[in-house]
Amino acid sequence: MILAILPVIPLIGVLFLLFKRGRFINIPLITSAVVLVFGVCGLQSVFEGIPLNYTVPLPGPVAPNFHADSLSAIFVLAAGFIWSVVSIYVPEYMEQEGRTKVFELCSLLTLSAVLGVFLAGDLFTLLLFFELMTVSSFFWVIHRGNKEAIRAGYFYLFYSIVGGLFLALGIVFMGTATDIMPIIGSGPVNPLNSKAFTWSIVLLIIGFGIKAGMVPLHLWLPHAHSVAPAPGSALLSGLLIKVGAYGLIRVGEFAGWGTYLQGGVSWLGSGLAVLGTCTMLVGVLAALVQSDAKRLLAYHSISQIGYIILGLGIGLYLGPDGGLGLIGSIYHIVNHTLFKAALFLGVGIIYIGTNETNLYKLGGLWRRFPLTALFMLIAVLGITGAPGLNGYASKTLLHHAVSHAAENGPQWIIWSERLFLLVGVGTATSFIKLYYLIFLGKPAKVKVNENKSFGMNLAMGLLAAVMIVIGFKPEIFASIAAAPAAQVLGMKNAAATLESLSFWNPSDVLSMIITLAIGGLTCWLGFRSGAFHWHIPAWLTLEGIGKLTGMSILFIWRRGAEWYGSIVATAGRASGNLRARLFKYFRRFDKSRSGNIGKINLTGISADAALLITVLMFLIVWYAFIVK
Amino acid sequence: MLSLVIALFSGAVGGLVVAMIPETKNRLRNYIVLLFAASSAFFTWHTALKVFAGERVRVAGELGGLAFSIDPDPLGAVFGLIASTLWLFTAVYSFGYMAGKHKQRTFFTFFLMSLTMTLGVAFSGNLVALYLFYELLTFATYPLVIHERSAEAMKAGTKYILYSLSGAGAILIAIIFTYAWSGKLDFSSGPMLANSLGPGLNWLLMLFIGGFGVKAAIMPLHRWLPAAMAAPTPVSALLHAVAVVYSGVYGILRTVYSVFGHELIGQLEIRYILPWTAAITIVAGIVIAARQDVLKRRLAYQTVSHLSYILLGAFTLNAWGLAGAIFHMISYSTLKITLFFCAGIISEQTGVIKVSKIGGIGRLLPKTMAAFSIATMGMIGMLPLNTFWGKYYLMKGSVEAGKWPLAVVLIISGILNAICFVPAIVNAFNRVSTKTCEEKGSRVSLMLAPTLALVMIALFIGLMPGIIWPGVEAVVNWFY
Amino acid sequence: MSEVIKKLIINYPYFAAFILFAIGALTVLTRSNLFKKLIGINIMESAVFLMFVAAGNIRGGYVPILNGNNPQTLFINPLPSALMLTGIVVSVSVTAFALALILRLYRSYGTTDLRRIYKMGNEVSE
Amino acid sequence: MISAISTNLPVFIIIAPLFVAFVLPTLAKRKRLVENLVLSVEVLMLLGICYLASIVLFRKDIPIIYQMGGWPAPWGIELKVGSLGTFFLLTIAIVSLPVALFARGNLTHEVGGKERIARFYVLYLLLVGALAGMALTNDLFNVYVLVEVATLSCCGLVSARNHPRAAKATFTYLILATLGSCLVMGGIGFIYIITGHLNMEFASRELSIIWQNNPRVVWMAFSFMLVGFGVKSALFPLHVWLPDAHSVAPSPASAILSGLAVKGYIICLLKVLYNVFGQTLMQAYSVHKILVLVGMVAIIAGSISALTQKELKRRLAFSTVAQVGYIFLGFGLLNTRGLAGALFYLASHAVIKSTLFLSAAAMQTATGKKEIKDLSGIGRKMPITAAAFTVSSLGLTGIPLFSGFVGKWNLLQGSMESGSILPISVIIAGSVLCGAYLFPVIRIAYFETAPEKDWKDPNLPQKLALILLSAVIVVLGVVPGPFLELANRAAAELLVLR
Repeated sequence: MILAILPVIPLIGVLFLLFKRGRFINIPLITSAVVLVFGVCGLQSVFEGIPLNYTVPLPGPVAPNFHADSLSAIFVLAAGFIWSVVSIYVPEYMEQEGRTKVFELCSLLTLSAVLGVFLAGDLFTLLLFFELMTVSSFFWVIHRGNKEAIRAGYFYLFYSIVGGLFLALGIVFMGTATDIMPIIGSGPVNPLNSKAFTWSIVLLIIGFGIKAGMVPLHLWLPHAHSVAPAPGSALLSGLLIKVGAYGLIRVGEFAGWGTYLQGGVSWLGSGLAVLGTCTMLVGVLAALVQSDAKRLLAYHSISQIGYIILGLGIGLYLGPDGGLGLIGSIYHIVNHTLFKAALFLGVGIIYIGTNETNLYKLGGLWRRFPLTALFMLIAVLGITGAPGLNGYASKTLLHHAVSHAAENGPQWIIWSERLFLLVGVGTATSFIKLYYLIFLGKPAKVKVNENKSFGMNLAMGLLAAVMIVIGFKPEIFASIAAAPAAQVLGMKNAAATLESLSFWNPSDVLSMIITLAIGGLTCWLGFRSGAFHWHIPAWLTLEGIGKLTGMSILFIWRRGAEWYGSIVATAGRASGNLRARLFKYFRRFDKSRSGNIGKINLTGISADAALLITVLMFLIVWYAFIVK
Repeated sequence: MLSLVIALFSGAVGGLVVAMIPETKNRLRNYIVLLFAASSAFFTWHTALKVFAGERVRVAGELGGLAFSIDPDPLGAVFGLIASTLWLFTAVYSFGYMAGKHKQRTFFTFFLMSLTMTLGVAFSGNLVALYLFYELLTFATYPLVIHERSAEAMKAGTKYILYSLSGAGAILIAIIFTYAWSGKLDFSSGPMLANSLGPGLNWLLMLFIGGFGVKAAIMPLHRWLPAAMAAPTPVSALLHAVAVVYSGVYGILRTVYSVFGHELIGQLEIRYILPWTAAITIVAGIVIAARQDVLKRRLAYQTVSHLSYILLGAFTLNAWGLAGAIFHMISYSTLKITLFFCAGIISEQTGVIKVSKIGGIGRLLPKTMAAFSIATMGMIGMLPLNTFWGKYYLMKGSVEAGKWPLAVVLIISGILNAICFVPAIVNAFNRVSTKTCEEKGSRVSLMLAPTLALVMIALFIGLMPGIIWPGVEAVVNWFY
Repeated sequence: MSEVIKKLIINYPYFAAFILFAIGALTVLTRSNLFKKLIGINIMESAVFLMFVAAGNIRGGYVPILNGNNPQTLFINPLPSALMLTGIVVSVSVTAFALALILRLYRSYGTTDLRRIYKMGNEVSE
Repeated sequence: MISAISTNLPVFIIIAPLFVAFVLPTLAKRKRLVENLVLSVEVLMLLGICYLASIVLFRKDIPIIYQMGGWPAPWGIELKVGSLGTFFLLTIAIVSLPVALFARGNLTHEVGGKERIARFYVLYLLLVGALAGMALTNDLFNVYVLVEVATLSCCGLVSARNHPRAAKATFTYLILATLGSCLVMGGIGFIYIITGHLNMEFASRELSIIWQNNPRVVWMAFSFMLVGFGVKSALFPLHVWLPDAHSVAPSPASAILSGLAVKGYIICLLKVLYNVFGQTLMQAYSVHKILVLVGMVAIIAGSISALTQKELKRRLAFSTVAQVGYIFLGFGLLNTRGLAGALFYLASHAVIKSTLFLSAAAMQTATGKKEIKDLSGIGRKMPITAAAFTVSSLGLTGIPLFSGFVGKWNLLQGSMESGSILPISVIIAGSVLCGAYLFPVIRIAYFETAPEKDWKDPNLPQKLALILLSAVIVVLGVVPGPFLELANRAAAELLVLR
């Protein structure tokens, strides 16, 4: 029952918000806090290893079904927490942007949808909340209402809709592949029709991949995440793309965690790993050349999602030994939620203060925003994976998983391990660049507004605190949440693997520090050489290629339409002519029946009589001379 | 039996009564229209529930030397329910829309008349009755098409009549062949042509589909439909998005399931072509729609596209496809009517009829535009709306039939629908319009109330598809 | 060939009827004067009458009058002749009617020439 | 007395109108009396015919044969009251009574003074009598005489309007019809020459034995008959006289001309073809193919010609040409369904076309305009007239519920049985074209705004006539039972192989 109640709580909040008049009560905060509390209390049994299940009793072929295991619980709590934090941040921030109420409404609706996705017990319910989430979060993207925002809104909505449709098709194939629609949390699916099952998995991955921002389906992401108001971006980047990751984990569950994949889906692990590597790489490379802070962060979201997908892929690839990959992914999901939200919120504070997000126009702001600078530093260190902060923990786990796979794996995994490190360097580079350009460096000549920023800094502080806690005690989260989740999903020896691993082993710490150092060096090189201002030519980017394809399709279509139109027009004209001629002929036949036979002119009756006699003669002649 | 007769003839009787009310007594007329539409709807429900429960409700007689029977089976009952229920909503909408317009008497007379004809098509128990009501429907709706009396409307009317009559002609030929080959005309005793097999059957099926396809707007027989948008909006909404075009679709469903039977068609060569005609219409219709600037024409082409969804379901020749077709029939109708209603409100309140001018309307008419947006989401096939379920079962049917490209076609169509309408909606909400108008007053509320109610219904069905499942199940069980 | 000629000679009344018919038809066709057309029609009718009467004729037959002591048994067939009486009556009435019409046309158009009547078209008032 | 009447009923039915026709001129001064007399004759005919029909329908034995003057068959003239005869008689009665009623309403406008009206009625009754005779007679020469009577009275009716155009049209009609009569008589002559009989049954019996000896003469007879009756019944392309004549005639006259007179000749041709020549000969000479072919051409060409017309009455006249095509098509199908369909179509067209002409005439009289475009909005001002026009249009187009559909349905069934798709398509195309030329009229009548003029429905008898005829259309469409039964039986009898 609690499962069905959780998504409803924000809706009650919506009602309150609608009827709120003037008085300052932060309803979203209260609501998300309630969600958090309910979640913690209600889902206790889940952490003890007993999944909850609830089916809404409705007639018909599909009854909405809710299900919670540890994985769902992690996500639900993360959502509740991040929403509470952001809700603290929102009022002061949105005072500047305007239309607070709309934002809060969408925010609550999205919370409801997100909770629904995490608690969904079957694919239909999941899809339902998935689509709702798309629609409600869409309003964040277009919140500013300027041209750029609308364009990004289109992007976002189209991609999400397409994703939803792919999910729907995937569900269709799933239904064909199995007799009964698989319940989420019920483990691997035993397909009757393995071909359909393969297709279903592919389609579901595409659907969730779009949401997660997986390359090459990520095009919408940088646009959407950079134009939304900062809290919106924080939630989009922090949590909404994780919905995609969550979906991918569930897809993995259908295929079977902890088993060597067989048959039509045997490629799944390696495929995901390759996709993850690409995503990671593309994200970080694009991020390096960004000049806008929010876009930079948005590309990093892609890059970090790449880590997560890579982890999932490796987890699947390794089968029973892939526990670290899965745990690492889950862990990284949570961590990324924390630091990416913090980063966006920090940039938001800067934006509110200066009306500027272009890095090259900012600088030396640590004096004006000391607290922000501090929290940002923590977040930056977190994302770059500095030891002692949360990013380090999850990246270490992932790295262990990858290198384990690389030890006796094929060539491409070795390459992905190398790229993994490279991406770490890239991440460090770009974040050092970000931090340097905003807070250090020459003081910029931007006008700085004085705002109330207590709530905003409080929100960031909360996030930073959690990051530090996790950073110092990385094994707590891994062992009490991530490992059980992995075990429930099917990684039988996940906890054991985790036990055998020490987070603070020197080589890892060292490698991280080296990575950071190289990052700093590259950053310096980048500033000197101006490589950060380099842009790849438009036609080489995915967007450019997409545009070209679209234009050529449009061109062909137009030609086709012209051609068809001309055919139709010609046919129409021809038939019109024919009709006119027919009419003319018949009218003439009626009006003046006259004609000449030899030199004799036949008019009126004569012609009629002639006609009669001709017919008679014809009949006679026809029989008498032709037939016989 | 009695309820069937009342349900069927409420419209005709009501039409006659309305015809006798003087032009000026609008209020009285509205009440009477509402009364008859409601009684028709009520008794249709009454009949339909009986039919779903397995009871046989039948009126039979002889007409012109031919057996003639009114004998709704579940499929007919579903169609009847859709038609009569939506008629009620449209009636209310029309009271608002037509207020202050000319020739209201004519409008409502034929509006009610068409109800009888549509229900007649739905409830027909044999091909003769189907043909009769199908023909009469053309004539009953003609005055509605040309209601504006403009040159454009008159031309559209002529086009409509010519297309429809040609289609009816083809159907008549086909009926004759059917009768000659099988000696049967009744739907109730299983597929008529079940035991015959011959090369002519392909042609016969094509004839049937060509004939009914005119009203079902299969490309390239669709051209009357966009032209018929010259009619007042309630007419476009109800007749040219639902009732009339559904009569064609219904005819094809009948052909497939009652005349030929899916098993027989499964042995004909034509089965390879049929789904693809529908698929081509689906894609081409929506692509053309995207190129239209006039909102109602765009909606019309979208109708063309979506009607073929239903046909696609029928042509997949399996139970899931049929279920999808029925589901889509039900759910699509609610949302398409909503879209047209919104278009009507927009054009009435602001005078905007073009998509390119729609910017800012969302701020002026928030409720209308919200309804429009939700309905559009439904057209795309997004979940909280009922059309998802139709689409889902259609896709399932296609995949089960081994024709997964058809499912992809449906997905592509969803994407194209999004391309077609989403920019307009975003524009509507984001730009600031230069116009001023309000969403207030009794006239607007008369128009708005049914619109919002329909959206609610659509959402409700979308969240609880189980409530219409018994109907769908009954239809599927009837044929499979 | 001679066979054909022989047949023609034996059946000369029919041959004559045919020629008459052709003459009549040609008259109707080529003459634009109303009277002449009428005459043409009459000629054609006569041709048909001739054919009928010829059909009833029997070579060497006698007038079919039965008065009880006539020894002849070979009568010509009286029926066609009797019928043709009716036909002639009909023909006369047609002629009379046509003449009346011609009179009316002449009064309206001032001519009995068909071509000129046609040229005048429908403009003539009552 | 009663038994005398009932045994002599067939001949009374023919004689009564003829007799009254001769009495009428003496009563010319008393218009009301004339009109009442005509009406009562019509009513009596209707009653008598109904009685006959009931006898034919319920006593299913051999047809009633009535010998004129008591002479037995080969010598005397026979009247045969069979299914076909009764069927056509019923049609005559059903159509001619309302037309007479319509005529009673207002003739002065179109025909003239009392004298002229009386003469009009004389012709009218003569025509009805002749048609009744055609329905019943079983003798070839009698057919000729009746055809001539009918032709003359038709011509008279056309010229009843005092207008030069009428005279011109009549003259054309007269010349062509007389030519046709000549041919018919010639054809009869050929049959007589080879068979020696004028009684149809005897001639047919004889023909079936000896036709192979004289194939060319039989063919001559065929072609003379076809062309002769063809020109009279406006078979395409011999219809040239019809549009002028029918559009110019006074309205009751054009109604009965288009509705009945043409049908009389068709019935005669039917009798000659099936009762005299018989099915075997038709097949041997492929006459049925010619009929189907000509019928199809007539349907299409007639309809397109009708489409090109702007005057309402001319359009209707051309429509007659097209509809005659249906009937001929049915005759050529050589099966019971097709033939019955053709017969039923004949009857229903008689009713429908009379209604159309009468309502068109009423509109024309009210508006004083001939062209279709001048009728805008007349539906509101003359509701009953326009309704009658609409009903009959729907009937002619072949919408179910109206009589035209039943005929077309049977025709289609017949075509189906004959196994070729072309006639079917042509029938359907004809229907579509029919819609195309009639519905614009309805559209203009109902859906265009009327000018501010005082147009009114005609007076009571005329309205009554229109309502009666429309009712018949609907009744025949919904419960064609006995009528269709008669047509079926007639078709079966005609198709009996001799």
